[in-house]
Formats: sequence, C-alpha cells, structure tokens
Amino acid sequence: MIINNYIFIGLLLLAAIGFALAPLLVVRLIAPRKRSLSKSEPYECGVLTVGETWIRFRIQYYIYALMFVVFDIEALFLFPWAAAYAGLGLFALVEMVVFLVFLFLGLVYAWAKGVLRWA
Amino acid sequence: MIRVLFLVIAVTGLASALATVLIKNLVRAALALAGFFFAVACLFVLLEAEFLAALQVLIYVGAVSILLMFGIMLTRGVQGTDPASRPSAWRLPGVVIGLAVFALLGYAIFQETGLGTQRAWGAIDPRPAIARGTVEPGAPRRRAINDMGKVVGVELMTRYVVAFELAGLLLTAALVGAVAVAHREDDEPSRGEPSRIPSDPPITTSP
Amino acid sequence: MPPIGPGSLDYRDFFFVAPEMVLAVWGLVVLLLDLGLAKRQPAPARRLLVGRVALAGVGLTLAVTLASSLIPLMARANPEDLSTWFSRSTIDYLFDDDPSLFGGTIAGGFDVGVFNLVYVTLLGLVVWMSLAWKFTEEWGEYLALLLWATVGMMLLSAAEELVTLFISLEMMTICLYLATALDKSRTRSAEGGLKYFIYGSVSSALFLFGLSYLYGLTGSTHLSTIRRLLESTRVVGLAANAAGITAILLVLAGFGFKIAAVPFHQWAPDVYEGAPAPVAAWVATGSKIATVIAFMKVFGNALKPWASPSDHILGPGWIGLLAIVAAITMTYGNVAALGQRNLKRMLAYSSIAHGGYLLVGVAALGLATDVTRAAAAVLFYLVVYAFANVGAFAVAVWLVRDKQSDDIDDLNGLVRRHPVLAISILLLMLSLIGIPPLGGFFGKLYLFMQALDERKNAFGSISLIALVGLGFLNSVVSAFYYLRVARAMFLRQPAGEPIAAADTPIGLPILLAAAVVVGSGLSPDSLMSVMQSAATPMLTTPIIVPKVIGPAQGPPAPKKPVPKFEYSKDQVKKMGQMATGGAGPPGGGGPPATKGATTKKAATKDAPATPRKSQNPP
Amino acid sequence: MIELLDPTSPLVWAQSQAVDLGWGLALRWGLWLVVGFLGLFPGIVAYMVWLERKAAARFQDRIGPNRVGPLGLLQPIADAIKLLTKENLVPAGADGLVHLAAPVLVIVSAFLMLAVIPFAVGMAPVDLPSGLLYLMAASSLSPLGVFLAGWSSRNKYSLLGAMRAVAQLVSYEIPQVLAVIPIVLWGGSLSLVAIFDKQVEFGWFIASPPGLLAFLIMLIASIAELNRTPFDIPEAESEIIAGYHTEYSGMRFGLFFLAEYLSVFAVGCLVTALYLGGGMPLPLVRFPMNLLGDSLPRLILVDMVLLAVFMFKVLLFILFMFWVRVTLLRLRVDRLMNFAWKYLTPLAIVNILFAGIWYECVIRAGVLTLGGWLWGWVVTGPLVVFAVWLVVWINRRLLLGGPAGVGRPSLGGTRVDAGAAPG
Repeated sequence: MIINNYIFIGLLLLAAIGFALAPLLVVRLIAPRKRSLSKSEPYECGVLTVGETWIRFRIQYYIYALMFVVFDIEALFLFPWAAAYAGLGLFALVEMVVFLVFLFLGLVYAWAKGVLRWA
Repeated sequence: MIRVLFLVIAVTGLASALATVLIKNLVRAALALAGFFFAVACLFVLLEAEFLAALQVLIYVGAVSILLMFGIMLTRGVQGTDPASRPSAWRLPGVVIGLAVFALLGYAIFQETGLGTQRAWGAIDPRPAIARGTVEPGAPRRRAINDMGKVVGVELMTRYVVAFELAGLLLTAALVGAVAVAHREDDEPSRGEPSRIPSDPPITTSP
Repeated sequence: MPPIGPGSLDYRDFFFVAPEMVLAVWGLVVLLLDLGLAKRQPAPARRLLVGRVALAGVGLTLAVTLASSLIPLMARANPEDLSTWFSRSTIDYLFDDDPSLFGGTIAGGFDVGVFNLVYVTLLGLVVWMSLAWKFTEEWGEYLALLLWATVGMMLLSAAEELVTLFISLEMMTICLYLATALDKSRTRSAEGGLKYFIYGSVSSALFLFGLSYLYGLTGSTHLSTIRRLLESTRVVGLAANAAGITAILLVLAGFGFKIAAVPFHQWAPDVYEGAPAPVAAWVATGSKIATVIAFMKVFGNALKPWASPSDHILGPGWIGLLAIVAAITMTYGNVAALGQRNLKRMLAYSSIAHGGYLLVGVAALGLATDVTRAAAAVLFYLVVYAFANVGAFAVAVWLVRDKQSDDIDDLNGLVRRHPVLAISILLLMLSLIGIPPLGGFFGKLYLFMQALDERKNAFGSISLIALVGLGFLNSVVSAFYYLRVARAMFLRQPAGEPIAAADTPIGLPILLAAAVVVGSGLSPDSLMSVMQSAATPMLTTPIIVPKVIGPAQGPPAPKKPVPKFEYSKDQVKKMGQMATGGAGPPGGGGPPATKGATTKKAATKDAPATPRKSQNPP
Repeated sequence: MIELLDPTSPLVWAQSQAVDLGWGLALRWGLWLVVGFLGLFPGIVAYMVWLERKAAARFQDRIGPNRVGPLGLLQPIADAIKLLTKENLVPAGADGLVHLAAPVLVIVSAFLMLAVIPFAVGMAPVDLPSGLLYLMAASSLSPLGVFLAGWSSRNKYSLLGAMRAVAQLVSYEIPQVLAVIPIVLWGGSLSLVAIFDKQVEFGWFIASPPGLLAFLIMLIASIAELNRTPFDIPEAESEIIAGYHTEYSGMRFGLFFLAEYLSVFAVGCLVTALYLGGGMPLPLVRFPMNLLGDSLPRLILVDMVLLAVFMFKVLLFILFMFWVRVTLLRLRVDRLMNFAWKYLTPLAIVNILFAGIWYECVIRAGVLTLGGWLWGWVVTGPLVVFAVWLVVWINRRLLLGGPAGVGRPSLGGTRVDAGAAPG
C-alpha cells in the first residue's frame, strides 16, 4: 500500500529535520555565546552596509524563473508519456513529436528574442 | 492512524493557508504558501495519488514558489513589512465572505448523498490493500493507483489527446506572451556579449 | 486487452480539427517570421509583411475550414463525388454521422463547422483592423496570440468534455490577457491586462473548482454522461443538494466572469478601454461567442436536468439564479453605458448589457421544450451581435488612430465627409439597439419570443415574461446611448480638425458588418435555419460511455442501424455563404433540416468499449 | 499490451512486500533510520570531505590532512568538534526563523533523495511506483532553501548569491529533468526498481548513444545543481564573498556543507541507479542476477556483490566530481546560463526522440540481442553525434557572428566597444 511507503518517507523527513536540528541544539549547549554589535552586523567586505538590503532585482531573473516553470511543466508531461510509451506505439510518438516541437519552438523563440542572454 | 495523519496534515495546511493571508512580510507569506502546497501534496498521498503528490511538490513547491519569490524580488518596496499594503476597511467583509464560502463548501461536502449510481462521497470505502495473489487483474482504480504515471500517460495519449496538445500550445503561448510583455528592448545590453565585464556601466534600471 | 493504444484513436479525426491545427501552426509561423525579420527590416515594413502573412494564414484557415466542413457534407450528400479523391473507407468515415472525435472529447458536427467559419471570418476582420495603425512593437507575438486565442475559441465551442473545455477556455483567455497588455506605449494597456488577468484567473480557479465538484458528483467529465446521470436522478434535482448548488454557483461564476455578467463585470470597462481596439473587439466578440456556446453546452446540455425541476421560480434549479443575473446584468450595463462619453467604454458597458440579453436566452433554454429553437435564437443573436460589434470597434480603431482618443464627440459631422461609412455606422448602432428591420431586431425578437414561448410551468414563464419586459425597457434605454453616436455623426458640427479618411482596414469591417446586419435583417429565416441546424448537434451529443482502461467488458453489443443525418443541398450552399462573411444569404433559405438529427444519437451508447470512428457503417 | 498488475511483475512484488507493516519491515526501516542517521550518513559525509581534501592535495602535489590520526583520518572528527563549539552568529537584521529553516530545507532535500535508491535487490528503502518523479520533487526543494538562506541573511552579497544560485539551479533543472526521460521511456516505469530490472535485462542504459548523451547531460547538470566548480558562481568567494551562505557560521554553515556532500552522494547514487546499471558489474551481462535463487544465502551473496559494485560506482562518480573540481575553472555567469539553455536543453529535448528510436531498435523486441543492440548503435550513434555537433556549431556560429541568427552577439560589436572605450 502506497501510504505505507510514505510512512517511511515521513519518518525519514522527521529524522532529517532532527538530524539538522540536533547539532544546533548541541551548539546552543556548548558553544560560547557573546553577542556584540560588530559581530551581528552583516558582512559586506568589512564596510558598513549602505541602503536597503532587500533590493529590487532585474526582470531577467523573473523571466528565467518563468521559463523554468513553463519548461518544467512541459517536461512533466513527458514523464507519463514515457512511462506509457511501450503500450502506445507510433501514434504516441507522433503526438509527442508535435508536443516537443511546441516546446522547442518556445525555446527557439526565447533564444532569438534575446531573453536567454544573461547580462 | 490514517485519520490522525489526515488531521495533522489538514491542520498544518489550514494553518499555513491562514499564515499566507495574514503574514505581512511577503517572502514569509510565500513560504507559508509553499508549506500549504506541501500539505496538499501530503493529502494527495493520503488519497493514494502519489504521482500527483510528486507533481504537486515538483511544480508548486519547486517551481511556482520560486517564481513567486522572484516576483517579489522584482517589485520594489514590498519585500519587507509594509503596513500600508492592506486597507483594513475590507478586512471584515473579506473575513465574513471567506467564512461563508467555507461554510457553504463544508456543508455541501458533508451533505452530499450521491447521485444515481454514484456513491456518496462519505461512503466510499477504504481502498483494498494489495497483496500478492489477491490482485484482481483489471480493477481500474487499483491499476490507476498502483501505476498512476503510466495510466495518466495512456489517458493523455488517447482520450485527452486534444487537451494534451492544447496544453503544450498553451504553455508555449504563455511563454511567448509573457516574454513579449516583460521584455523590453532597452533592457537588453548593447551588442557584444563577450565584452561585458563587471566593470561596465551598470544596467540602468536596477541592480 | 482492450484497444487503449492507437486503436482507440482514429488518425482521420485530425481532419476535423485541421482548421485549429492550421491556425496553431500559423501562429508559430508568424511569430518566427517576425523574429527573423526583426533585425533586418524597418518596423513599418515588417509590420505590414507580418500582418499580410497572418492574413494569408487566416485565409488559408478559412479554406481549410470550408474543406473540413464541406467534404463531410458532400460525402453525405453524394458519396460517389468524392471517390476519385478518397478511398472507400475514408468516405465511409466521412459519411459516418457521429460528430464526436477523439473519443468524444471534441465535436465535429455542423455546428462546429459553422462557428469555425464565423470565428475565422471575424478573426480576419480583427487582424485586418490591427494593420490600420501601429500600437505595439511585438507584431509577431501580437498576431500569434490572436491566432492562438482563436484556436482556443474554436476548441471551446467544440469541446464535449470538461477537461478539454477548461483547457480551451484557458487557451483563449490567456492569449487575450497577454494581447491586452501588449500596447506598451500606454500604461492603460498594462493596467487592463493586469486587471483582466487577475479577475480572469480568479474566475478560472472558481470555474475549475466547480468543474471538480461536477466531476466528483457525477464521476464523469463528458457532458453527455453527466446529463444522463442527472436525468436518471431527476427527482432529486438540486433540492437539498448543496454540493450541486455549489457546483452550479462556481461554474456560473466562472462563465459569468468571462461574459462579464454583473457581479463579475468589473474588469470589462477597464480592459476594453485599455486594450488595443482590435483586441478589445476580439474580447467582445469572439470570446463572447465561444463562452456563450460553452455556457449553453454546459448548462443547456449537461446541467439541463437541474434547470428547473419544480414549479418555483427560485426553486431548486439554476433558472432562477440565471434570471436574476440576466436582469441585473442588462439593466446595469445599459444604465451605466448612458453616462459614457468614451466610445470603447460605452461599448464595454453595452456588451455587458448584451451579455444580459444572451443570458435571458440561456435561461429560456433551460425551460425550453424545443431546445433547438431556443439555442438557435441565442446563436442568431450572437452572430449578429458579433458582426455589429466588430464594426463598432473598427470605429474605435479609427478614432484611436487618428484622434488618439476614444471620445464619441470626435465623430462629429462624419456624415459630411464620409456619408457611406456614417450610414453604415448608423445601421450598426440601430442594429445594436434592435430597430427593425435589422439583424439585431430579429435577434432580440427570436430571443424574447423563445423566452415567451416556454410554457412548461407557470412560475418559470412568469419570470421569463418579466425578463422579457425588462429586456424591452432596456432596449429603449440603450437607444439613448447608441443614438448619441448617430447624433454626433449627423447633427453636430466638427469641432476641430475633421477625422482623416478611413482606409481599407477600417472601412472594410464597418461595411461588412453593416452588410451582415442588413442582410440578416432582410432574410432572417435563412440565417435562423442555419443556426437551428447548428444548434441541433450542439445540444444533443451522443452518449459516450467512458471507457475504462482495463480488459474488455464483454463482447461489444451489436450495433444498431444508425439513422442517417442528411444535410440538404441548401445547407451545403449556406455553409459556403457563411464563409463569405455571412453577408446575408440572398433569397429564402432552405427548410430547417433538423428532422433526422434529433433521432440520431440513441444508437451510439450500445457500443461502449469500441472506438466509434473505426466502425464504418455497413 | 500494458499489463500493469501482473502479479509476478517486480513492481507488484515489491509493493506487496511493503504491504505489511510487520516486524520485518519495521526492523528494516528502523535499521535504516538508526544506522543511517547515527552512523552511516555522517560517516559518509565526513570521509567524503577527507577524501576530497586528500584527492585535491594529490592533484596539486600536496599531502593534505595528515596531522590528526593516521593519514589524517581523524581530521573530520576534529572538524566536527570545531564546528560544534563555534559560536552561532546571526546578523541583527536577519529573519531568524527563515534563517534557521533554510539549511534544514536543503538538508531535508538531500536526505529525501536517498529514500528510493535501489542499492541492491530488495534493498531499496521503499519502492514507490512514481519513485523517479518523487526523486525529482525531493531534489527540487533545495533551490527554495538556497533562496531563503540568502534572503533571510539581510546581506546584499547573500541575496545576490542566492538569486544567482536559484537562477542557475532552476536553469539546470530543466536539462536534468529532461535527461531522465529516456530512462523512463526504456524502463517503462517511474519506479527505480523497475528501471533497475530493465537494466538487468537490457544492459546498462549508458551503453547506448542516447543513454550516453543523457548521462553526460545529467552529469553536467548535476554538477551545476550541486553548485560545484566549475559551476560554483553562486558561492564565488572572489566575487560575492561566499554567496548565499555568507552569513552562516559555525554549525549552521556546517549544515550547508553537510547537505552539499550528502547531495553529491545522493546524486552519485541516482546516476548509478539510472544510467550505470545499479549494482550490475558488467554492462550487458546478467551476472550476478543469474545466480539469484530462492535460498536466502544466495540472495545475500548476490546482494553483497551488487551493493559492493554499486558503492564502487558511486565512489568513482564522487572521485570524478573531485577531479572536475580541482581541474576546471569557474565559468562566467553568462556562459553558465547559456550553457544550460542553449546547449543542454536543446540536446536533451532532441535526445528524447533518439531514445524513442533506440527503444524501437533494441527494447521493443523484448529480449536483448546482439544484432538489435548493434543496429541500435548504428542508427542512433550518428544521430547523437550529429545533434551534438549541430548544437555546438549553431552556438559557435551565433557567437562568432555568422550570417544567420537574430539578435546574436557579435565579435564585431566587441571590437567597436573595445575601441571606443579608451578613446
């Protein structure tokens, strides 16, 4: 039963979180704690930080993320197709070629549009 | 056991959904939203739809939340706590409407009795566990649960083929349109990519 | 093992979606062509070239649409004609009257053909209009998005199944959101696009949620299966069925957003004003036609048993809800339009009002005994409205291009300079009001007559009669703002510099639209009979038994002889006339050929696990 | 045709094993969790670090750690003690909770990946029917953690590093996801156990041109996903201090460190299971699966062999990663992104079609024959070579300013710029 598998995964998840937090607990117990003003400043090459930290970024990052989402979803359509391919035959291959052409032309478009040029 | 698990997951999901709405810091709210997506994935697991659960995590937690974060980083001045971001005049009606919708949905779900040959939602019995030898070949639901990836593939390639191809076109169209809307010619650097070194004049619009 | 592989699909089904495929591919062609030319040609030349290529694509699609609609008709009329081109089995396939493709997800009948023609014709006008002036840099993207939106519309009105329906709806609306925002020189465009996107995506989410309720309740996504199931439990109806009511509410909200019915209309004025005028035209016409058709399919076909199971007006059924929404929508739209001086905003509010009239028609459909006529009335109204509106938006294009504003006052004194166009515009406005003998009058007439005709139960009729009365009042109200345009053109003196001459991209849509409203007014019966033939397959889909993926469930039942659906020669002719812009079929049309059509569906349910198309008639 | 529920198929068998939450399963899981978390994983990571330092030292003609214990073998323990006793500094403006959650998320992502790896017969911790997708989902969690780490530190360099890191991670995730699709296609399932079984029958998947290409794409993408040189822009010390973990010190930094090495190990396991035939010692021969009988000793024997071979392959993979790290230079950020989108992604898309051809040539028949295998090579080999050549050629041409291509960067433009700057 599938849920049984996931019980293990849930346990693994808990164990991993515990594994990450346990050393931090140890640190809290044994490591020195001396707060001071200069220690808690952000480290920006030793100079005092200027201006707002959470700055606005270029739109290019966003376009990359957008392309990532689109291509990720398109790639995920391929998984069930690939898993079922054995029983489907030529028709599925043709359909997938059409799909891949869409995917590919999307990439070509972005490429030619200059979106993929990191500046 | 399953019931307890469900309650835990549901409470987590509700809490993170509430947190998404109530937290003022946008990145934290987006993080709470990712938590909610994860809770939904857990619910999919409880429904034995692990394929969907994996998709949910992969697309929503792995991709959409990244998109959200980047979108937040793109807009100036709203990353931090912005007290003016929510007019309080709309809060009370919003809460009332939300609760009303919630009550309606909850009532609808609990009251459902089943139409015709369909069984009521509450009456669907726990699914049979598989054990060796007791598998009825051809039980479609069992089959769908056990290898959902493959079954989804077959369905996509046969019955939903138009929807499938259209989804491909839709994604491409969304990509094209979004790039066209977001992309500005003056955002582009001057020609000659290899010459760009960090000492060049900074990009004008933003860091 | 059952045929879940290639066997259950027929390659030849793609023949019927050829128009969609051509448009989809052509969108890519236009896009890549524009990119290829981007750095080589100056912007004006590129714009013209790309626009012409897009127009050529629309023309090609028109041809393909005609072919894919006519060839089956010819096959049915006289199979021997085609034997030189096609093999025997292909002719049999075309002869097969089952209009469902791809396992019942898509319809391929007469209705789809007719409306594909309407979409492609309107698309041609919209694309042509776009070439009138320069409002964006991204021509390839803009045109590709228009073409792809049309693909969505075509599939939306052909969808017979909820998943396909939803994805087509998204295809259409997402392309339109993006096209709305493409005019980067004005911030209003971006604002409109953003508003459209936000409202639209929320409504899509609600819609999808409602569809999931439907699926959960009925266990199927096929409209016909849902209907069969609901019919079998008709006694229950919506009474004490909160889940069903929720589903109805959510789905209604989704459709309501798309056709800007009143509680969900806020986006419309801003989008119409912000979007480039051709896009606004396409939002107002194509997207409205497709959405209303899908609306009719979902409510008038799948959810029909839930329409009004009891005698109460607001009893357990969606009729009451729809009647209220319709009443508020048309009243609000008309009253709000009264105060508008901006042509595009005026058109936006008036299109809200027309949405209200259309909802009256759908409500009548819910009570109708003669479903075909009721649906045909809505379709008639839709077609006439769409052409008239495209013409009206062409005027908006004219104003925006030459005056950089959309004020109605800029039309002052038009009749002196351009009498033909001014009279055409006047005709459009009169048709939109519903003045006889124009198409708009007959549209309203059919719509309201249908609503009055339904005598199934007393309360339902009373509510519909009240609606019709309100509709008449509203038409009177609408006369005020439509005639403001006429007054500006005929009675006022031009204030400043007169408007420049209209060239083909502007003049053609106006003239063509005027021709359509006049033609459909002169012989409304012929257009009505085409619409009736279209309405028949639209609302009586064959029953698809969902095929489970599993071993064969016993031997397939022997197939009963299927009564053939004969298309008359007249209809074949009419299809051709539709292609020429629906410019009013001359002379009286043929008789409505709906006789055979109503009986043809029963036999299909006996052969569940076998592919439909591959069984050729003996 | 598709017979998913054949009771003898490995998929059902593996699942039916997992049906009972009896003591056997509980014991196995308990063993996994206890031994894994208390000994195995920390040990693996610790000695991977040691190994890397030793290997890097060899490459650079040094000795490496040699003070603590023989051959410096106790060095990792000393490092751990150091990390545990260091003060935990969090910047004043930081978002404390998110600052804490970020490394946890990254480490969870690495651990979850290990849950479905089939180390040997019956030794996959769990066999999920959609295991591969689960794996991808688990690995897709880490970009979120990286972003949160950078954002929560409230340090410009951290944020910049995080943004770069996430952009890189998501860009390389596309070819990574696309590169496993041939494997799914050939395996006919998303279950890693089923994929392993398929490799027993049809040889290692890497032993085919599309498989080789997919492996290479996967390899490069994984290196980038792991932020290791030459793709370590996000933590480039010389540019942005230490990237997203600038503000992490002491044990919290240690967690990122741990996660990185754990991810290297997990990816090594993944690549081994997907492409390198898991524990199979020979590419096209069923040894030692043909020794498998019903008796427990034989199963144990076979499993020992498989496990040893599996670990050996993982070790080789890890050593390869070390080798790459000490040999190659860091890529520039624009080239880095270009490489993902302009080389790897098109190749990965085309490769799916080649994989389909390979399937038709070799796997469709149902049994592996030498003739079919050779035929597959003859057909797909040239295609793959041609595709690689074509992609490289197009990119070169666009870069060098050939006649075709839109919006291409050209060297001509460079020269003008360079000339204009001094004048």
